[in-house]
Amino acid sequence: MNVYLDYSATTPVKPEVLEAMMPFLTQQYGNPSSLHRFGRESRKAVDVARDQIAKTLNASPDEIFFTGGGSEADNWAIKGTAYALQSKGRHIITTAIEHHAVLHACEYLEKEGFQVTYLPVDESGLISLEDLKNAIKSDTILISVMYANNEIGTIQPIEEIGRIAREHRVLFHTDAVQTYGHLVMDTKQLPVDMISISAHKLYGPKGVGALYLRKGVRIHNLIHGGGQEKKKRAGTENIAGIVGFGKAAELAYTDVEAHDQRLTALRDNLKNRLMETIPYTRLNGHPERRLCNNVNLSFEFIEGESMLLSLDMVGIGASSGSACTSGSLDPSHVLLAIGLSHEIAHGSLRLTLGDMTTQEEIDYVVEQLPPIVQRLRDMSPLYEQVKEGNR
Amino acid sequence: MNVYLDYSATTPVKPEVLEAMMPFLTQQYGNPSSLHRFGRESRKAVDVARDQIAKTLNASPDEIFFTGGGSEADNWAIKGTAYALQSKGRHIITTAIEHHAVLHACEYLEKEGFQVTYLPVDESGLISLEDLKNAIKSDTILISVMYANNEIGTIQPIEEIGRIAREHRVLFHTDAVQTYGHLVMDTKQLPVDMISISAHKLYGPKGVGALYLRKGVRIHNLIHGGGQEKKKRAGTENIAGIVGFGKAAELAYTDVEAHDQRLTALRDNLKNRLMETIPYTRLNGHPERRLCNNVNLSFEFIEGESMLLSLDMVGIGASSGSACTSGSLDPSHVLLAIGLSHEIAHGSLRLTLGDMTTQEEIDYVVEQLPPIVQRLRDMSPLYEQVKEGNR
Amino acid sequence: MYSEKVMEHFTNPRNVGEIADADAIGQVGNPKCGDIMKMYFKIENDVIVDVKFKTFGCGSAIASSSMATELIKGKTIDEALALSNRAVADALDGLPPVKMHCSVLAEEAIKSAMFDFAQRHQREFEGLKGYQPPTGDEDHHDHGEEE
Ligand SMILES: Cc1ncc(COP(=O)(O)O)c(C=O)c1O
Ligand SMILES: Cc1ncc(COP(=O)(O)O)c(C=O)c1O
Ligand code: FES
Ligand code: FES
Repeated sequence: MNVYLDYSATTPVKPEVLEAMMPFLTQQYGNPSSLHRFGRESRKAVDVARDQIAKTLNASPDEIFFTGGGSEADNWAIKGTAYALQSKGRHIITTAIEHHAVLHACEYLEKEGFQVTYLPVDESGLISLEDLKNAIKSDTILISVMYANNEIGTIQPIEEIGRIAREHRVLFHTDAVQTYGHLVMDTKQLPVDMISISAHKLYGPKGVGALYLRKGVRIHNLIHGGGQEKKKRAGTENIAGIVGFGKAAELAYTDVEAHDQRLTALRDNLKNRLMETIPYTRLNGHPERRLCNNVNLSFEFIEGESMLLSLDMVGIGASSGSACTSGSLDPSHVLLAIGLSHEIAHGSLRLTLGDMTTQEEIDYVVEQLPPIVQRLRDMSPLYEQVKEGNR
Repeated sequence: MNVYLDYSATTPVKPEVLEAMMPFLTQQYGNPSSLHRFGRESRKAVDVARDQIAKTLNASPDEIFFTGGGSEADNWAIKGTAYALQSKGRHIITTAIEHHAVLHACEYLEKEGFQVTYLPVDESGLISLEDLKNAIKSDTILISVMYANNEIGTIQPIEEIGRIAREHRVLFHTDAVQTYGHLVMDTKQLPVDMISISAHKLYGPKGVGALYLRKGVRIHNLIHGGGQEKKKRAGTENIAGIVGFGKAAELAYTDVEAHDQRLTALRDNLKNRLMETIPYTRLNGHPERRLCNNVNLSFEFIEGESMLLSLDMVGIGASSGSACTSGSLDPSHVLLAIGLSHEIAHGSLRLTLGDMTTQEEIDYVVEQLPPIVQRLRDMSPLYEQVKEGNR
Repeated sequence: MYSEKVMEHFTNPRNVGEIADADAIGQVGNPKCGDIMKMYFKIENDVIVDVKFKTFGCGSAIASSSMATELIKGKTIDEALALSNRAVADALDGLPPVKMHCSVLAEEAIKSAMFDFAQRHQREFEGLKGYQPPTGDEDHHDHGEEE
């Protein structure tokens, strides 16, 4: 049995999405910048996709700018704001648990002379609004807080953060790459200025994303050149990708509540049964304020990569916050930020569900995982001490 | 009859390319960063594509970095070099006829405190090596000269430019977006440090490109984040696009000489017959040092957009250096740089050929274009004067 | 990313376990780095008659422990001390560059155990000349990065 439970890493392209894309990979190949009929078809298609995405965000189509992915959108929002407003101030506020696309962009800016405050989070992964208020200075130009975390699924109080940003007249960006397709975001209500999203997290193709840029917000370009995307993002458009993104967004928001209910039920079933069966297990992230598709557990005394390899051998695809999967020394910065010790962070497992996930797949995981954990614990020198009662 | 003669704007995806891409738009959807089997397949596919492209450039695979297109590659090379070397110097040399992705990136840097020299070109579109040498200063950090021009097809003496750059220990970037697939570029011979290329110009998909970055050359990232592309370009990889790019590159370089001979013959046939039939016509760009697929003609007394519209009505897709196509006021900066007057620049037509172009299509254009030009001239007040012998 | 040999040793590791009355015990690494390797030895006439291990670590750490213990079982102490991490990695048909340190851990676990043996019996071994037992907290290994 093959069970994919890594939907937060990426999702398959839905058949309807691929179908929408196909004409633009075959006969309709024109460049939207061209005047002739070959180009006009492509231009129309990009407009349709822009409308589809705008609708899901209750935004105007001219607030949506396509990019080459979520990371580009994040880099654009952050560096574009920083460079545009540097004469006003050089202080940025973000959190310790952002995706690397935000964190490393901020770290880069620090080297270029900007100051960055990384807000800590509590053990459930939430920032404190008090901390945020205290961090705002007269030269703060940007607040960037992710909507939901990609590892532990914790959902931040975006509306409250946005209100604070507004009060202080600071621009507010949110990385909603993991949220888009799960939660309703109404830009007419939500006080956000910029939102990063990415197609491949909601059954669209990889390599296409978008930045929502509220009308009137001026930031510098990241990619200069041709006049595409209202001169804000140059480069011949990835038409097929953009069309797929539009279709995927439309599908995701056709009945997002049913999607949420179905996944929440499956998620809780998976989480509860694993926690009941496997001792020395903890749930990472917030118990309630979390993405409907995210289970993140730490199994003490064992290490993530060996768990992933074992799961892979029985056909289960998952992910871990262990250093060893990436070859870097430290385990996930998110797990450390919520206060896990290195050992426990190493033993974490992320299972993320999606539209193709079935109860049967969940049952399979609940059957396969406990003996894997047990086998690895039996090999672990740390577990010995527990058995000997030294703990 | 539908005749597409705008291959320099973009090309259709070849069936073999699409076939190579399809698995990655369907079952093989894993994220290459994932450890499990779903991810491994994708990782392998990216490696294969990187090898395919490296081979065409006689480069090492670890000198190839995938991007979201040619514009991103250009921006990365230019800004990445500028920011990395700004403590060494802040002077950049480029040409007046670069693609906007290079020009506007340079103009942006000027606003950020860099100095840029824009080398002029002669009437055939070539820069002078003397000018280049004279422009190099002690604080010059980058020379960026396009390999072949996208409008007029002129091919620069890249090897000589590279040698001059080497002598002065200045990094050298070339925008080869229009060249890749037409000319052999051997990075073991050619003294270039960075090369921008883009898939959709050689029968690959839109929205994917690459930067060749010679081993040992250190520039700043444009897109920070995850560890993809050896930590030099973050973002979940556009697997299908990358696979298509690899396949397209392989196909293009399977018999590039035959390709060149076939297109050169068709090009000359088209060019010669049009120039013989239509009076007051001039060829733009270099008569010999030009891309095998590029015809750029100026028809005096008429304006480009109306020509394009008329051609479109008979099914011919082409492009023009006229302001009116882009909605901007000035005609093509390239045509002005080779010394055309505004009027004549406005009346230019670019016909670019490709692998699907047939003699029959050429015959059709040779049949359709002259009456179109005549009709527009008959409407033109400028042409009146000619008929009246005032010229 | 891993060779078949690595996966085979990861799936069916040899010599997992403990030895109650071990003649030597070595432990290296620390949980902070995500690796701990512990080895137990039965030694008769300077020959390793039995060896067992326990490892907290990634696939390559487990496979390295398994392979290293296989390679030294039945060998003399001097032969065991001559085992290099490279030999362990080679026996596994290679390890990815970022995982080479996992094999270093195996080499160090053996040395640490032999040091324990030497101390218990007031002995000296050629292969332990200049050996410094790990202090337990240092960042002894380097996850070498490409570039
Ligand atoms: C010379 C040149 N450079 C750069 C580009 C930009 O490439 P892309 O459209 O892939 O961003 C193009 C084509 O549009 C081009 O012709
Ligand atoms: C929260 C978050 N932000 C940004 C990204 C980057 O998006 P992309 O992979 O499309 O570049 C991801 C996913 O990788 C993510 O989970
Ligand atoms: S004549 Fe209409 S835009 Fe130039
Ligand atoms: S134990 Fe961490 S990389 Fe091997």
